[in-house]
Amino acid sequence: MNMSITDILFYLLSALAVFSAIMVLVSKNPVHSVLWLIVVFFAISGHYVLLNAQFLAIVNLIVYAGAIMVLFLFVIMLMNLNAETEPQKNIWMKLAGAISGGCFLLMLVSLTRQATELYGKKAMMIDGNIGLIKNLGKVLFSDFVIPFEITSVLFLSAMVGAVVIGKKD
Amino acid sequence: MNTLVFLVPIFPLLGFLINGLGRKSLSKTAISLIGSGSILASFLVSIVLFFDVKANGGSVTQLFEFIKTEGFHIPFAFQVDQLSSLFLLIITGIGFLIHLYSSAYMHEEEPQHFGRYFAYLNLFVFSMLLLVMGANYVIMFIGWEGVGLCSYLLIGFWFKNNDYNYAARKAFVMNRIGDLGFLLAVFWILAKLGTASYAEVFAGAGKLTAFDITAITSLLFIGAMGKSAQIPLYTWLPDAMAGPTPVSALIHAATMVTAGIYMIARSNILYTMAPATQSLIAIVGLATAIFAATIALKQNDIKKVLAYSTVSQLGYMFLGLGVGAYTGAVFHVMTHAFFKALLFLGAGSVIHAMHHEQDIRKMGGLKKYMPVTQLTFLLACLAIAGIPPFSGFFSKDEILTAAFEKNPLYYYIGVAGALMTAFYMFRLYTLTFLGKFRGTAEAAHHLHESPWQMTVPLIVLAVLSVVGGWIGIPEVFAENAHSLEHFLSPIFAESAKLAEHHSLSHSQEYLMMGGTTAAIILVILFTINKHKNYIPPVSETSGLSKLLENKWYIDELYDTVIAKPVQAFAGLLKNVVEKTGIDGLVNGVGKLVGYGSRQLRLLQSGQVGNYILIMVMAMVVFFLIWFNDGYLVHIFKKII
Amino acid sequence: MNAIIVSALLGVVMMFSGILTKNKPTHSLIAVFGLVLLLVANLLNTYGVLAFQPDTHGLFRFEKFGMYFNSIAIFATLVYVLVSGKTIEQTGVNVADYYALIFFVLCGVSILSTFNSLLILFLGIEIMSIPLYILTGADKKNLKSNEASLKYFLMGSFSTGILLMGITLIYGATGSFILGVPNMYIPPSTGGLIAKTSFIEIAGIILLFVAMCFKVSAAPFHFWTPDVYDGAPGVFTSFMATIIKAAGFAAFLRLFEAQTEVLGPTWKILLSLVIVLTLLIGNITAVFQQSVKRMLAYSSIAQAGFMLFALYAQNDLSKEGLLLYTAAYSLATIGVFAVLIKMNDYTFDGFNGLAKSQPVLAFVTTICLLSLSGIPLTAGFFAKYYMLASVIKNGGGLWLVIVAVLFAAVSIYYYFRLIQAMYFKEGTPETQEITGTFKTSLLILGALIILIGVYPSIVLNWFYF
Amino acid sequence: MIPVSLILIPLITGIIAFFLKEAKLVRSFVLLSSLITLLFALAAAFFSSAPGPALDVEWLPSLGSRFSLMMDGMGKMLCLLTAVSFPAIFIAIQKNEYKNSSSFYGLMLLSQAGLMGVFLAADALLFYFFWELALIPVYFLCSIWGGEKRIAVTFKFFVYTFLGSLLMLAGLLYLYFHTADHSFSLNSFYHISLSGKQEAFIFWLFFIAFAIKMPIFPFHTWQPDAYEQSPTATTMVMSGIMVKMGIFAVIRWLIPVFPHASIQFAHLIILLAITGMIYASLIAFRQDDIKRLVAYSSIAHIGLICAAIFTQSTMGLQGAMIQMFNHGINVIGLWILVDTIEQKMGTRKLSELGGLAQKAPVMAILFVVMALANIALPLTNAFVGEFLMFNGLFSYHVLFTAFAGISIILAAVYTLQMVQKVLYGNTSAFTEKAVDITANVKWVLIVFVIIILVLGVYPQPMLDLTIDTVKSITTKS
Amino acid sequence: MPIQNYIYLCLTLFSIGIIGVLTRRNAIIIFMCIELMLNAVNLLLVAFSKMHHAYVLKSYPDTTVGTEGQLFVFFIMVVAAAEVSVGLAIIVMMFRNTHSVDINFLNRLKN
Repeated sequence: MNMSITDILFYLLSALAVFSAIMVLVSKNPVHSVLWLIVVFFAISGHYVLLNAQFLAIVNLIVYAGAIMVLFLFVIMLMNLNAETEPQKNIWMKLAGAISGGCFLLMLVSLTRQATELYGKKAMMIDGNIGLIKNLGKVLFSDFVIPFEITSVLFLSAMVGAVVIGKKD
Repeated sequence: MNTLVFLVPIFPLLGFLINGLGRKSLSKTAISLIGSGSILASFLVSIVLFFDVKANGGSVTQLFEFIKTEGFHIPFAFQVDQLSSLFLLIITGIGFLIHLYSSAYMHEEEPQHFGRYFAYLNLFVFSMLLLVMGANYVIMFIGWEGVGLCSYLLIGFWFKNNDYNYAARKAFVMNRIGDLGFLLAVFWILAKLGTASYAEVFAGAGKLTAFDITAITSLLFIGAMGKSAQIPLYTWLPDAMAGPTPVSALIHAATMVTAGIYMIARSNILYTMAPATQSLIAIVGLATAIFAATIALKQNDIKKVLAYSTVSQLGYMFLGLGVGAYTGAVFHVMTHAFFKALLFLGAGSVIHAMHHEQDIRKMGGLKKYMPVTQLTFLLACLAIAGIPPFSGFFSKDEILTAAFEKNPLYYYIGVAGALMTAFYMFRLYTLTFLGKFRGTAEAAHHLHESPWQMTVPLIVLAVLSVVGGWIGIPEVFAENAHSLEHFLSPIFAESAKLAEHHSLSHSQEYLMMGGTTAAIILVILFTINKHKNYIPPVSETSGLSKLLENKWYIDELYDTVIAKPVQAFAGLLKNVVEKTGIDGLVNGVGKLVGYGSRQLRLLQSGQVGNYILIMVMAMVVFFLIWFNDGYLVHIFKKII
Repeated sequence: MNAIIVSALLGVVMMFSGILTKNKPTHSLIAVFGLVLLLVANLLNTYGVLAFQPDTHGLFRFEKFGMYFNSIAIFATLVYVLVSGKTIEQTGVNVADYYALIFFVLCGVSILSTFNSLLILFLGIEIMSIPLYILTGADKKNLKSNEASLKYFLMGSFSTGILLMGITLIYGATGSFILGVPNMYIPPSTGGLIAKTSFIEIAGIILLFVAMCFKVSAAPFHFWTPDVYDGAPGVFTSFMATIIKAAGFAAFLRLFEAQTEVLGPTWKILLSLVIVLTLLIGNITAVFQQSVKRMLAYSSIAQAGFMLFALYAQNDLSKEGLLLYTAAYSLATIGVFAVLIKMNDYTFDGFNGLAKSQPVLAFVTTICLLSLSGIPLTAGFFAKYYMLASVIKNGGGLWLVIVAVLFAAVSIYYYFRLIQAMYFKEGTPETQEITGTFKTSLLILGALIILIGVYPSIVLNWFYF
Repeated sequence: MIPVSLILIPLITGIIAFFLKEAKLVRSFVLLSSLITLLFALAAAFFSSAPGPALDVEWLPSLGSRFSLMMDGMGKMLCLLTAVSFPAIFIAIQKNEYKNSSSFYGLMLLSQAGLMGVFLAADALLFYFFWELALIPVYFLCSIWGGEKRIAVTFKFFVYTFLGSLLMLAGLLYLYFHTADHSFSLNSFYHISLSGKQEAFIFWLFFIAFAIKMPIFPFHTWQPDAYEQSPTATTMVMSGIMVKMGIFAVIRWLIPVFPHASIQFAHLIILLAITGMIYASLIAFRQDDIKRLVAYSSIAHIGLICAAIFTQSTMGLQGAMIQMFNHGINVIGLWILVDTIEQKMGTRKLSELGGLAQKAPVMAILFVVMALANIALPLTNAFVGEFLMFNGLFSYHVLFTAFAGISIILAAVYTLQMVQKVLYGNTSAFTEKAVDITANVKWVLIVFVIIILVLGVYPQPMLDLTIDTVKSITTKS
Repeated sequence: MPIQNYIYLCLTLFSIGIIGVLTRRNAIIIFMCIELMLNAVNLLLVAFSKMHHAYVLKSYPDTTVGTEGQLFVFFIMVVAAAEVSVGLAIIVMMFRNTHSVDINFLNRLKN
C-alpha cells in the first residue's frame, strides 16, 4: 500500500470525525456532547485545510467551533443540564432511529457506488487556489453580491426574532 | 249519423259531472233523474244507432288524435258496428233499468252519498261505452281500466267498512294483473303492426307469425281472465259482492265482466288464427264453469251464489269462444245479462226487504210477501237453468252444441255444469222463497214488496229473460230463425271462413237437447224437494262439503302462495336489503371515514421524534421506489 | 426585484416605527400603507418599471408568473392585515416587530417566486422560515405556542439539513447551483433516461423533493403542520396557512419545472403517491377534529394535496391554476381564520348558533367554506377546476383526478360541519368585540370570493395581459 | 331574451326576498315573482318558435366556456313545469308558518333560478354551475326548516349528490380536452370523438352523477330520508323538479355525447332501472310512513322513465318527455296532500290515519284523483306517458317490459292501500277532528286535476312540444 | 483523494446526525446533531467544489469553477449562525416556561 501523507491525514481526520460524531450521540452528559462536537468541527476544519480551503477552515473554527458551540455551551450551563438530568429514549426507539438512519446511509452509499460518472474523479488536495480568501472575495462581491445582501435581511430578521423572543414583556 | 255516435258516451259523462259536482246541492230526486235520464238518453241514441247499423252496417268515427308522434298514432275513435251496437243496447238498456232500480234501492243513503253513487254509476256506463265503442285497442283499454276503476269505487262504496275496501282493492289489483296482459298484447300488436285500430290490425293479422298471434291472443286472454273472472283470477268477483246489489247486477253480472268476451269476440279473427289459444280458452272456460259451479253448490250468501254462478256462466261463454262459437258466446252474454241482472235485482229486492240480511239460511217463504220478486226470480232461474223456451236454453245450447262439435268431452262436462247450475239455482230459489220463514219475527214483520222503481225493472227483465232467446233459435227448429247470427255475421265472417265446419245431424241435436232438458228438470224437481223443508244444520259440515263451503280454500291458497311471500319479501327488502344492505353500504362508507379518521389521527402523536422518524423512513421508501429498476413504472403505466 | 428590496426596506421601517411610537394602530396603519406601496412597487415591476436593475448573474429569473404570484401574495397579505390587523395588535406588545417580521417573510416569498439558483432558494426558504419560527412562538406565555415554535424550529432545521444535502448532491453532479444545468460529467446524448442522469443527482432531487414537501406540508412530511398551526396564535396561523404555503408551492413548481428533463416516469409515481397520501391524511383526519383551528390545519394539508396537482401536470394551466388557487385559497382561509380568531371557543360547538347572533360573520364564513370545498360560484371552484383540468389536459391522470374528487367529497364533511354548527344548531357563541369595519371588510372579502367565482377572468385575463 | 329572464327573475327576486322583513309581504312578493315567471315560461313554451341558441355571450374565454342558453322542446317543457310548480307550491304553503320566512322564500326562488338554468344551459360548464346552484339552496332549506333528523339526512343527500357532480366534473374536463375546438359548448360535445374504452369510462362518470340525482337503484337511499325530513315545500321541488334534472341531463348531456356507450350499456342500465322499479314498489308496499311511501313510489316511476330513455326509441323518449312533466305535476299534487295531512292530523303514519273521506270529502276526491294519476289510470296524464314508455321498452326487449309491468300491478297495490288507509275505514284518534282542506290548497289541486285530465285526454300539445328533442336524439343514434 | 471517499465520509457524518436527531430527547442535543448534518454538507460541498475545479482546470487553466461551492458553505455558515441564535432563543424560552428541554414533553399538541 502506497499512501501519501495526505491520504494518511485524510483517514486519520475522517476516523476522528466519525468517532467524535458518534461520541456526540452516545455521551450522556450534554457538555461532553458539545465538546465532542467541537472535536468534529476541528476534524472537519482539518479536512478543509487538506482541500486547501483555508478561508473556510478558519471561518469554521471561528464561527462554528468558536462562536456557535460556545453559545451552546453557555445555554447548557445556564440550564444546568448534566448526565443525571439527561432524558433517554427507550431502547426500541433508539434502535428504530439507528436502523432508519442506517438504511438512509445505505441507500445513499449504494447510489454513490452506482454513480459511474464519478469513477476516477478526484477531489483536488492541497493544490488549487479557489479556496483562498482572495479568490472567494472576488467572486463573492461580484457574482454573489445579491445573495450576500440578502443574508443581511436574514440576519435582521433573526435579530428581531431573537429580541422578540428573548425580551421580557 | 256519425254525429250521433259521440252522444252515446257523452250523456253518462255529463251525468257523472253534474251528479259528481252537484251532489251536495241537488236533491235525491234530481240526482236520480239526472242519473237515470242520462242513461235513458244514451239508450235512445243507441237504438237509433242500432237500426242504423242494421240498415247501413258499421262505421268508424274519429273524434281527435289521442296520441300522435313520429310514425305512430292512436286516434280517439269510436267504432259502431253490429257487435258494438248490440253491446250498446245491452249496456244502456240494462244500465237504465238498474239506475231506475237504484233510485229506490239506495234511497236510504244520505244525499251526498246518493249523488256519489249515481256519479260512479254514470262514470261506469261511460267507461263501459268507451270500452265497447273504441275503435282500437287503446281506447278499449281506456274503458277497460275505467270500468275497473268504477268497479273499485263501487265495491268500496260503503268505505267505512274495511272489508269492503279490501274487496275493492282486491278486485282492482286482480284486474290490473289482467290489464298488464292486455297492455302487453297491445304493445305486441303495436310493435308488429304499428297500429292498434281494429280494422288495420285484423287486415294485417296475416302478416303476423304464428308465434306472434299466439302470444298476442294469449296475453289478451290474460286480460280477459282478469276482467271476466276466469281461473285463476276469478276470486275477486265473489268478494266484489260487497258493493251495493244493483252494482253487482250491472257491473259484476251484466256488463263489465263480459268485457272479456266482447274483446275476444271483437278479436275473433286473431283467435281463429291461433288454435292453441282457442284450446286454452276453451279449457279455462270449461274449468271455470265447472269449478265455480261446485263452489256455488254450497254457498249460503244469496249474492255469493249468484256471483259464483256468474263466474260459471262466464266460463261457458269462454267455452263458446274457445270452440269458435262467437255468436253463441255473444248470445249468451246477452241472455245472461238479462237473467243474471234480474237475479241480482231480485236478490237485491230480497235483501232490501230483509234489511241487508243476505244469508239464505235465515230466509224462506218469502213467496207470500214478495210475489213479484218471487215470480221474476223463478223465471230467471228457469232461464239460467236452461229450460226451453227461456232465453238461457238457446244460448247455452248453442255453446254446448258447438263444444260437442269440437270435442264431445267438452260437451259432457258442460252438461254436468249445467246440471249443477240447475241445482244451486233452485236450491237458492227454494231456500229463499219456499218453505217457512226462518228469520226472526221482527224481520218477518218488516217484509214487504219493493216499490215500483224496483219491480218495474224486474218485470222488464223477466220478460226479456223469457223472450230474449228467441232471436237466436237454432236451425234445427227453423231455417234462418237465428236472427242474431245473421245480424252479427259481418263481424265473424272472416273467422267463419277460416274455421273448419262440422255439423251435427238434426236427430243428434234433438237427442242432446231432449236429454239435457230432461236431466235438468229432474235435478230441479229433486232440488226443490230436498230443500223445501230446509232446517239449518247445527253441526259443522265436513269433507267435500266443507271444502266447497270454503271455496276449495283458493283464497287461502293464494294468500299463502302469493300474498304472504310477496309481503315477506317486501318486508325483507325494506328492513334488511334497503336498511342494512344498500343504505348500510352508503352509511358504511361514512363510518369507514370516521373510523379511518380516528385511527389516522393517532399517527399525529405529538412526538417530534416520531415525526422525524417517519420522515426518514419515507425518504428510504422514496429511494426504494425510485431505484427498483423500473418495475413500479411498469405497473404504474398499466394503472394509467 | 422591486418587491424583494421594498419589502426588506419596509421591514426596517417597521422596526424603526416600533422604536418611534408605541401606538399600535399606527403600526397597523403603516403596515397597510407599506403593503400598498409594496403592491404598487411589484405591479410597476410587472410592467417593467424597476427601482434597481442589478445584474443578478443568473441567480434570479423574473418571469410573469413570479410577478403575478407576488402581487397575489402581497394582496392577500394586505387583505389579511386589513381583516386581522386588530387581532395582531392584541397578540403582544411587539406589534411593530411582528409587522417587520411579516415584511421579511414577504421578502422571502418574493425571493422564492423568482429564484433561479439553489442558493437563492435556500436563502429564501430561510428568510421565510426564521421569522415564522418567531411568529409561531409570539404568544410567549402560552405553552402551546412555545411548543409549536420549538417543534416547528426543530423540524424546520432538520428539513433544511435535508434540503442542503439535496442541493449538495445536485451540485456534485452538475457543478452549478443554477436551475436546469445539465450534468457536468455525462454527455447529454448517451442512453435512456436513467442512464442520462446521474444517480447522485437523482438522490439529490429526491432529497430536495422531500424538503419541499415538508415546506408545503405534503404527507408524509406534514406532521409539523397540525401541531404548529394549532399552537401558533390564530392570527399568525392564518398567515402561515395561506401566503407561506402558497409561496412554498410557487417555489416547488419553479424548482421542478426546471428538472423535468431528468425526472423520469418514476417521478410521477412518487408524486402521485404523495398526492394520494396527502389527500388521504388531510381529509380523513380532518373529519374527526373537534377544534376548528386544527380542522383548518388538516384542511390546509388537504388543499396542499390539490395544489400538488399543479406539480403533477406542469403545463400552462397548472401555472394559471396555482395563481388562482393561491388567490382563492388564501382569501377563503383568511376569511375563516378572521372569524375564528374572534371566537372565544375554537371548537365546532363554539360556533353553534353564530348565524343568529352574528349573521354577517356566519354568512362570510359560509362563503369561505363553500369556496374551500370547491362549490361553484365561489373562487374555490375554479381553483380546483384548474388543478383537475391541468392534470387531465396532460392525459393519463384521470384516476388521480377521480381519487381527488372522492376526497373532495369527504372534505364536504368537515367544512359543512361548521356551516351546520352556525346555521342549524342552537347556541349562544361568545365572540370578541366585532366592529363595523371588521364586518365591512369581511363582506368585501366575501364579495371578492364570489366575484372570482363567477368571473375568474378578472384574475386570469390579467395573467394573459 | 325570454330564456335569460326565466333565470334572472327568480334570481333577482330571490335575492330581494332575503331583505324583505314582513312575512306577508314576502309571500305575496314571491308569489308575484313566480307568476311572472310562469307567464314568461308560457310565452316561451307556446309562442316562441325558433329553436337554437337563445343567448350566447362571452363568459370565460380562456376556459372555452360561454354563457349560452338554448331552448329546445324539452327545455321549454321543463321550464314550464318549473314555472307552474313554484306558484302552485307557494299558494299551497301560504298558510304554513316558517320562521325567518324571507330566507325561506328567498332560497326557494334561488333554487328555481338554478333549476331554470340547468334546463336552459347549452354550455357544459354553465350547466355544471346551475346544477350546483340548484342544490345549495335546497341544502339550506332542508337543513334549516326540515324535520328532526334533518341535519344528518340532508348532509348525506348533499354529499351524495355532490360526489356525483364532482365525478361529472372530472368527466366534463376530460371531454373538454377531447373536443375539437376546446370548448364546453353543447355542439362541440355532440361532435366529440372518443375511443370506445374512453367513452365507456367517461360515460359512467356522468351516469353515476345523474343516477344519484334521479335516483336510480342502487343509488337511491338518500332520497326517502331526504323527502321525509325536508320541509314539504322543498320536497315538492326536489321530487317534482329536481329529479328531472337527472333525467334531463341524461337526455341532453349523456346519450348524445356518448352514443356508443349509451347503446352498449343500455341493457345494464335498463335492468338496473327496472330492478329499481320493482324494488321500490315492493318497499313502498310495506311503508307505513306516507312520505316515504310517496318517495319510493317516485323512485319506481323515475326508474321507468330512465329505462324508457335508454331504449332510445321514439316512443320511449317521447313518453319519457311528457312523463317528466306529468310526474312533476302528479307528485307535487300528492305532496301537497301529504303535507296537508301532516299539518292537519299531526301524523304521517298510515296506521294512525283513516276515515278522512268522511271528514274531508273534497280532499278525499282530490286525493283519489292524484292517486289514480299515480297509478297511471287511462285518461289521466300519466297513462299516456307510461303507455308510450312501455311501448318503447317493449320494442327494446319483451321480457324487460313484462318484468317492468309487474310494477304496474304493484303500483296499484301500494297506492290503493294508501288511499284506503288514509281515506277509508273508520276515523282514528288523529283524524277524528279533521277538517277539510283550505281554499288555497283546494284551488291549486283543482288546477292540477284539470291539468292531469286535460293532458290525459289530449296530450298532443306536450307531444308536439317535445318532438324536436326526440327527433334530434333518434336521428343521431 | 477519490471523491467517493469524501462522499462516504460526509454521508456517514450526515447519517450520524440524523441518527442523533432520532435517538436523543434533549432539544439542544438534537439541534447540535442538525448542526452536525450541516457540517457534513459543508465538507461535501467543498470536496465537490475541488472536484469540479480539478475537472475544469484540465481544459481551462485559469478557471474559477468551484468557487460557488465554497461560497455556498459560507452562506450555510451564515444561515446556521442566524438559526442558532433564533433556535437557542426559542429553547431558552421553552426552558423558562417548563424547566425542561425534553422533546418528549412536547405533547400538548397532538391528534
